[in-house]
Amino acid sequence: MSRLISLAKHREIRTVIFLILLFLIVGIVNPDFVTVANIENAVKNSLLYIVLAAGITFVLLTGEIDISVGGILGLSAAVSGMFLRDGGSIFLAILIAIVIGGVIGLINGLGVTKLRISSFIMTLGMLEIARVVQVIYTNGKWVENLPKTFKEISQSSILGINTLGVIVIIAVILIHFFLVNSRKGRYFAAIGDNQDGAVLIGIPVKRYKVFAFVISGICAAVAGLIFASQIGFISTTAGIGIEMTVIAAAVLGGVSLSGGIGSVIGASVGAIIMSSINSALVFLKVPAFWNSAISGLLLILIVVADVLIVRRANKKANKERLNARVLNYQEGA
Amino acid sequence: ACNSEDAGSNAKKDPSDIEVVFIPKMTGNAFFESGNDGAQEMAEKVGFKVKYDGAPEGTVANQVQIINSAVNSGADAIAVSSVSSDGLNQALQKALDAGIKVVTWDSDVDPKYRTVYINQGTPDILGAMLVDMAAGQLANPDDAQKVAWFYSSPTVPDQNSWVEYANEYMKEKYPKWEVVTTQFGEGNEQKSLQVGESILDTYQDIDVIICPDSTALPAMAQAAQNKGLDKNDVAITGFASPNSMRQYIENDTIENHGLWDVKDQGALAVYIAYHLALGKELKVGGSVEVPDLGEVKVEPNSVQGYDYDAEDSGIIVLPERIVFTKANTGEYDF
Amino acid sequence: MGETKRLVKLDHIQKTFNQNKVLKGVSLEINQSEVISIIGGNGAGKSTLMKILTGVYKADEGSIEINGDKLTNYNPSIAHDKGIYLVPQEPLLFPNMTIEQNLTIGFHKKKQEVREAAKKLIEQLGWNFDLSRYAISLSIAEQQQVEIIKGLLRDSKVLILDEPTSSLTFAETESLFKLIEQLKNAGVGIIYITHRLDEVFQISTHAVILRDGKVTLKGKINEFTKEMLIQGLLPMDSEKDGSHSYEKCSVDRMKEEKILRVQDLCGDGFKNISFDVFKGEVVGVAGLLGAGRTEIAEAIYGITQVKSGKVILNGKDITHFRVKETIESGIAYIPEDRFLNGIFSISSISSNMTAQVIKKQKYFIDKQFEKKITDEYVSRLSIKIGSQDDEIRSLSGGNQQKVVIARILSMNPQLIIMDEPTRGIDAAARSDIYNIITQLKEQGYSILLISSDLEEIERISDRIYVIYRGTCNVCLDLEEINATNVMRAAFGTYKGSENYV
Amino acid sequence: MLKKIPKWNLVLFLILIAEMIIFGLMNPRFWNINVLLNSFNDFIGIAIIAFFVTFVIITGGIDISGGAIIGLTSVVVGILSQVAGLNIWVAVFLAIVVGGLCGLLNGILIAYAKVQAMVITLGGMLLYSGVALVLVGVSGASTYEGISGFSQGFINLANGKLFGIPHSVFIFFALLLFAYILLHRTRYGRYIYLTGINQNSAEYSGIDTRKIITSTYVLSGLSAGVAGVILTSYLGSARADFGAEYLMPILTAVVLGGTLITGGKGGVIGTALASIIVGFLKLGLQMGGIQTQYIGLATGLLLIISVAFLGVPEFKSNVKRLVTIKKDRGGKLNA
Ligand SMILES: Nc1ncnc2c1ncn2[C@@H]1O[C@H](COP(=O)(O)OP(=O)(O)OP(=O)(O)O)[C@@H](O)[C@H]1O
Ligand SMILES: Nc1ncnc2c1ncn2[C@@H]1O[C@H](COP(=O)(O)OP(=O)(O)OP(=O)(O)O)[C@@H](O)[C@H]1O
Ligand SMILES: [Mg+2]
Ligand SMILES: [Mg+2]
Repeated sequence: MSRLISLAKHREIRTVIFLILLFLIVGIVNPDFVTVANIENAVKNSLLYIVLAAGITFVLLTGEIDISVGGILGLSAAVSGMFLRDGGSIFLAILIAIVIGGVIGLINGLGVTKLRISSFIMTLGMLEIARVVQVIYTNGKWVENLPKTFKEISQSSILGINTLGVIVIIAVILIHFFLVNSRKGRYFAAIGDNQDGAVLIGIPVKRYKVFAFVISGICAAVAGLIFASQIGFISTTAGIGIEMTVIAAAVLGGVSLSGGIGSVIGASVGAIIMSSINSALVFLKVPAFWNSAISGLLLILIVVADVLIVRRANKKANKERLNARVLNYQEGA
Repeated sequence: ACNSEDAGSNAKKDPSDIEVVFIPKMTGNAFFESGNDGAQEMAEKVGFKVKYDGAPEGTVANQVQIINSAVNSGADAIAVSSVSSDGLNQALQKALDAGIKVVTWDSDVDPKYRTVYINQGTPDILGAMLVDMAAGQLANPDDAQKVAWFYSSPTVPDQNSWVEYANEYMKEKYPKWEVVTTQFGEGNEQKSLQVGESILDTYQDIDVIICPDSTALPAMAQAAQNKGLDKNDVAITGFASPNSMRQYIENDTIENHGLWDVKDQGALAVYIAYHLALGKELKVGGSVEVPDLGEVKVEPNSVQGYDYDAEDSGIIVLPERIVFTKANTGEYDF
Repeated sequence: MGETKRLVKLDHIQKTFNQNKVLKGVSLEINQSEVISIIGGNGAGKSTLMKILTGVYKADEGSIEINGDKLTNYNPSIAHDKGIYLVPQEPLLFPNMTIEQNLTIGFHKKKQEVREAAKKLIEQLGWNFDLSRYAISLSIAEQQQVEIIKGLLRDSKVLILDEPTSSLTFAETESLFKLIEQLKNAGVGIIYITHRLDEVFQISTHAVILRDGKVTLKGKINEFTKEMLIQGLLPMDSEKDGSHSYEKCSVDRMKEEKILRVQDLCGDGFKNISFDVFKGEVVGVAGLLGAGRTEIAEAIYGITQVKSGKVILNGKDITHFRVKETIESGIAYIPEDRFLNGIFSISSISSNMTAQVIKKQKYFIDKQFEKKITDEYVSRLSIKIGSQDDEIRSLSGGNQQKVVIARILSMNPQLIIMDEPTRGIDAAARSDIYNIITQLKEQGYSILLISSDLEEIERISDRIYVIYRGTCNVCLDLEEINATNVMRAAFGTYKGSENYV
Repeated sequence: MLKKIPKWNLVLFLILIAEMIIFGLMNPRFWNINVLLNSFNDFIGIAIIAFFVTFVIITGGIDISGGAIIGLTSVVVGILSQVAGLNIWVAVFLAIVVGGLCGLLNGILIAYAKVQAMVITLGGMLLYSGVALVLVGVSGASTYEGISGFSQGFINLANGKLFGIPHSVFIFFALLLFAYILLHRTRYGRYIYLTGINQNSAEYSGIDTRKIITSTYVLSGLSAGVAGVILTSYLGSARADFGAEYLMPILTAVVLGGTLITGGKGGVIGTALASIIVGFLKLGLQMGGIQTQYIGLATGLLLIISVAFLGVPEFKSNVKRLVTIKKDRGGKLNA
C-alpha cells in the first residue's frame, strides 16, 4: 500500500490512475468499454491529441504558451491534403506539412524571442492568420476524396496494433527520455523553471525557446497529417478550438502553465483522458445533451482532486522536515 | 430618415450594381460553399453582385452582426440561411426598415421578417426522405431495427426539426423500429469520427444510422470503413454533398444518401433576392422565370405549417431532392 | 609575482540601463591565487560588472580579455568554457528541480561524477543537505548555500562570489572561508563581493572600491585599514562616518510593560518557545541557519499555524489571529526574503510603500495622501529614488529594503519583527537603518530582530534570545552579550549564565 | 497631462483614429455616426466581459468561461420568464446571480484549491454550457428553437434608444465607468494589482488575496450574466449556444488592451479601446466588402504588429546602438 502511495507521488502515475479509474467506472456501466479493442481504439482516437500535447509540452515547459496549434493543424492538413488529392506523393506531402509547421513555429519563436511579443498574443494572432490563410488557400472548400493509400496509413497495423499508434507511443517515450535524461533536453524545463538561472548557467535561452515553438509547430503539422489520414476530409475549420483541449490535456497530465514542470508522457495520458471522455459518454448511454456538462465536471473533478492530493503530501513532507530538526522532537507530541 | 432615402435610390440603381449579401450559417462547410458556388454562377450569368459573407462559427450573434453590416454598407438584398428561427428577427426588421429585401434559404426565420423562403423541402418531406432512404437499404424494413441518429448538435433548428418529423413518420410507417441513441458531433470532424466509432462499438447490433449533417455523415462513413464494416453490416445514410460522399458510395461503405441541389438553391435564392431588389413584385401564388431553372411558383406559408399569411410572404419549394447512389453520384459536382 | 598568470582583464567597461549610467569605465584585473574584494554601496554597479564579466549582460563599451585573448561576442556559455563562474547575489536555482538536479544541470561531465563531487564538497563544508529535496522548499539561506556549492563544483579558474554570505551565519561563513583559502592556494582567482567589511580583511588579498560607476580605490589589502575603506565608501559630501556609536539601553523590566509575551509556543519547526519583549526594547533572536527563527516569527505573525501555546500582545491573546488581524492589533513583520515576500516588483514605489497604510483609508484611494506618505518616508529614511511612480525593481537592494521598512513604519505598529533587515545592504544604508531603529526605540516601539549577522545582532540588541534546533533555552542580557556567548549558545553549548526561561 | 495617459492607451487611440480614417475611405457610410453607435450592440457582450476579465488577468489568472455563462444566463432568463412565468426583471436578476455563482465556483476552486485557472475555467466552460443544454432539455423547451416571446420592455433593454443613442452605448460606458472606478480608484482595485504582482507579498501585507482573487471571478461571472441578459434582449430569444464564439475575442480585447497576460499590469481603458478597435475593425472590413471569414487575418496581424510596435523604442535604440558601436570601434581602430 505504501508503495502504491509513493508511486502516486509521480505525476504521470497519478494521471494514469485517473485514466484507469475512468475506464473502470465506465466499464462497470458498460463492460464493452474495457475491451482490448476499445482501449486500442481510445489510443487511436487520441493520437492526434497526443502528438499535439507532446509538442505543446515543449513550449509549456519553457514557460511560454502556443495556442496556434489548431491553426497550424488545419493549414498543414489542408495544404498537404490538396497536394495528395491532386496526386502528389505521400512523402512530399509529409514534407510539405512539416515545413509549414516548422516555419510557423519559427515565426512564433522569433516573434516571442526577438520582437518580445508575449507568446500568448503572438500565437493567438498566428492562430487567426493561419486559419484565414487556410481559407484562402483552399478557397473556402473542403479537401475531400483523399487517396485511399494515404488514408490506409492510419488504419494499418503491426501485430494487430495500430501502426501509427505504435510509432507515436515509441516517439513519446523517446522524447520523454530526451527531456528527462539528456543534458540538452533538461534545458527546456530549466528555462521555464527559472529563466535568469538558465541564462546564468549558459543555456542559450532564446534559441531553445525558438526550438520549442518549432517543435510544437512540427508536431501540430504531423497531427494535421494524422487528422487527414484518419478522417479523410478536411474542412476549413479543421481542429477549431482544439488548442484549449490540448492545453487542458497537458495540464491534466501534470504540465504546469507557468513552466518548468511536466512531462510528455503525462501530457499524452492527459490527452487520452480528454479524448476518451467523448467516447465514454457514448458508452454510458446518457442522453447526449448531458455530454458537455459531464465532461466539464469530470475535468474539474480530476484537476481539483489531483491538486488536493499533492497539496496534502507536500504539507506533510514539509512538516516532517521542519520537525526533524527540532531538538528532542517526538513524533505525535 | 437617411435610410429611407437610400431605399428610394435603390430602385433607380443600375441592375448590375445591385448587391445581394448571401449569408450561410457558417463558412467552411461544404454544403454552404456549394450553395455559394451556385449563387456566384447565377450572379455572373445575370450580371449583379453577390457578396458571400459568413463567419466560421455559425452563431446567432455572428449572423446578426453580418446582417447589420450588410445594412450599414448599403446592400440591396439579403439571402440568409438562418441559424435560429427567431434570433435574427430584430436585425432583419432593421434591414426591412432600411428598405432591404430579405430572402431566406435552407433554414427559415419567422415569415414576418422575410419575403420568400427558398425551401429544400418541408420538414415532413425531408424527415420522411431520411427514413425512406434508410428503409431502402434494408432487406426487410418492416422488421425490428435499431436506429441511431447522429447529427451536429441539439441546438440547430433545421436538423432537429427533420429528426422530429422523421421520428413521427417512423412510428407510423415502421412501428418496429427503435431509436436507441441520438448523438452529436458538433460539426467537428475529429469528434464526429470518434463519436461515430463509439456508436458502432457501443451498439454493436445497430442496423441503421441516419446522419442529416454534412460533417457527421462522411465521418460516420469513415468510422464504418475504419471498423471494416460496409453497407451490408449497417445502413448509413443522411444528408451530405455528393463530393464528400462519393468515395464511400463507390467502395460500398454506404448505399445511398440524399441532398437537394444546393447549387440550384443558392442560385435561386440570390436570383429571387435580386428580382425583389429590382423593385419587382412577387406575390403568393405568382411565379417567376428564373434563368436555367425555369419557372418557379410562390406558395403560401401554410405549406410549411406557418399561421402567418401575407401577400408578400411565401415559400418556393425546390422541385426535387436527389438520392445519390452508385448509379448517379458521378453526375453531380458540388 | 612574475609567474602568477593574469586570468582576466576588464578594460574601460561602460554600461547604461535606460539613461542610468551604471558603469563609467571600469578596469579590473585578476591574477591566479588572488582574492579580490569588491566593495561599494548598493547600486554601485558591482553585480552589473560581474554579470558583464560572465556575459549575462553585454557591455556598451570596453573590452574583456581572458587568458590574454580579447573576446568579442561574449556570452555565458563562452564564460563557462573559459572557466569563469558567477555565484549570483540573489539565488537563481531551478525551484522545481531537486538540489541534485540543480547541481548537475549544465555540466558537460557525467551526472554520476558531479554527484560524487558534490557529496564530497558538502561534507567538506559541513553543511548537510538532502540532495533529493526540491529547491522550492529551501529557505533563502539554503538556496544561497546551494548556489555556492554549485559555484565551487565548477572547477572554475575565476570564481565570482556576489555577496555569498549575505544570509549565512558565522558557522557557514567559516567553512566557506576555509574552502576559499584552499581554492586560492590551488591558483583560482576569486572575486568576492560583500558588504561586511570584516570579511574583507579575513580573506582577501586585494580590495577594490567601486563608487558611482568608477573604481575609486584599488590595492593590496595590507595597505588598507577598515576606517580607510569606510571613508572610501562614503559619499563625497557626507560628514557622517558610518561607524557612529549606537546607544543600547537596559530596560528596567520591573517598570516597563510587556508588549509581547510568547508562552510555550509550539509549531512546525519549533517547540516550547517562551520569551517576552518590553516596550522600547530591541530583542535579538540569534541562531544558526535553520534553527527555526523565521518559523517562530511567521507563527507569531499569523502566516503559519500554531500547534499550542500563546502569543499575547498587550494583554490580548492573538495566538490564532490571521495576518490581517495581527497587523490590526499592532504587529508588523519585515520578511526575510524581500524578493519573494516583501516587494511588489512591477508596482510603483509609492504603491509599494502604501500597500498597508491604505487600509486605514476609506474605500477610495487618495492619491494626495499616498504622495504625502511617500514623500515623508523618502526623506525620513533618505531613500534614493527618481520618481515615486518608478517601479520598485529599478531601485538598488538597500533602497528597496528601506521602502519595505517605510511600509511597515507607516502603520505605526507597536512591535516590529525584522527578519534579516539588512541582508545585502551596504554600510551606509545599514547605519541609516540602525538610526531608524534607535529612533523607534526612543518613540517606544519594540523590535524583535532576527539576524544572522553576528556583528549586527551583537551591536544593537538589548537582549538576545538564542534559538537552538527549534528550542529557546538561552537569553543573554545586556552585559552577557558578546560574540563568543552568542556563538556558543547558537551551537547549544552555552552554560555561562542561568537560563532565563 | 499627456504624460499621465499610459503610452499604450495612446497607441490604441491612434489605431482607432487610423481605423476610422481608413474604413471611412473604403466606405463613406462608415462615417455615419449612427452606424458606429449601433455597432456597439454587436460587441458589447465581448466588451463588458472583457472589462472584468481584465481584473482576473491582472490577478494573474484567466477566465475563459465567460462565453459559456452567457448561454447559461440566457437560458435561465428564458426559462424563468417564459416557462416558469416569473416576472421578467426578477428573471433577469436571478440570471445575473447565476452568472455570479458560476464565477464564484471558478473563483473558489482557483483561489482556495489553487488549481490552474485555465483548466478550471475550461472545465467551467464545458460545464456551464452543458448545464444550459440540460436545463433546456429538462424544462421541456425545445433545445433548438430558442425561447422567445419576450415582452417589448425587455427587448427594448438592448434595442431601445435614448436621445437617439442606443442603450448599449450607455451600458457600455456605464460599466466601463464602474470598472474603471473599481479598478483604478478604490482600495479594492489596488489590492487586485498587488495580488497579481506578488501574491506572497500581498499576503504578508495583510491582504486576503484569496478573497480578492475569488471576487474577480465573481465579477467576471456577473458581467457575463449581464452580457447574457443583454444578448438575450438584443436577439429577442434565449438560447444555450449564445456566446459560444466569444472566447478568443474576449481574450483578444484584454491582451490588445495592454494587460499583461502574466498579471500585475493593465487597465480597463485599454480593454475598452481594444474592444472598440476590434469591433470597428470587423464592421469596417465588412462594410468595405471584405468577407467575414477573412477578418481574422486583420485581427491577427493587428495583434502581432501593434504589440511588436510597443517594443519598438527598445528595438530602435538597439539598432541605433549597434550602428554606433560599430562606428566607434572603427574609430578606435583607426586611431
Ligand atoms: N536589469 C537592469 N535594468 C535596469 N537597471 C538595472 C538593471 N540591473 C541593475 N540596474 C541598475 O544598475 C545599478 C547598479 O546595480 P547593481 O546591481 O550592479 O548594484 P550593486 O553594486 O550590485 O548593488 P548591491 O550592493 O545592492 O547589490 C542600480 O542602480 C540598478 O538599479
Ligand atoms: N518546504 C518549504 N516550502 C516553502 N517555504 C519553506 C519550506 N521550508 C521552509 N520554508 C521557509 O523558509 C524559511 C526559513 O527556513 P529555515 O529553514 O532557514 O529556518 P530559519 O530558522 O528561519 O532560518 P534562519 O534561522 O536562518 O532564519 C521559513 O520562512 C520557512 O517557512
Ligand atoms: Mg549586487
Ligand atoms: Mg530565517
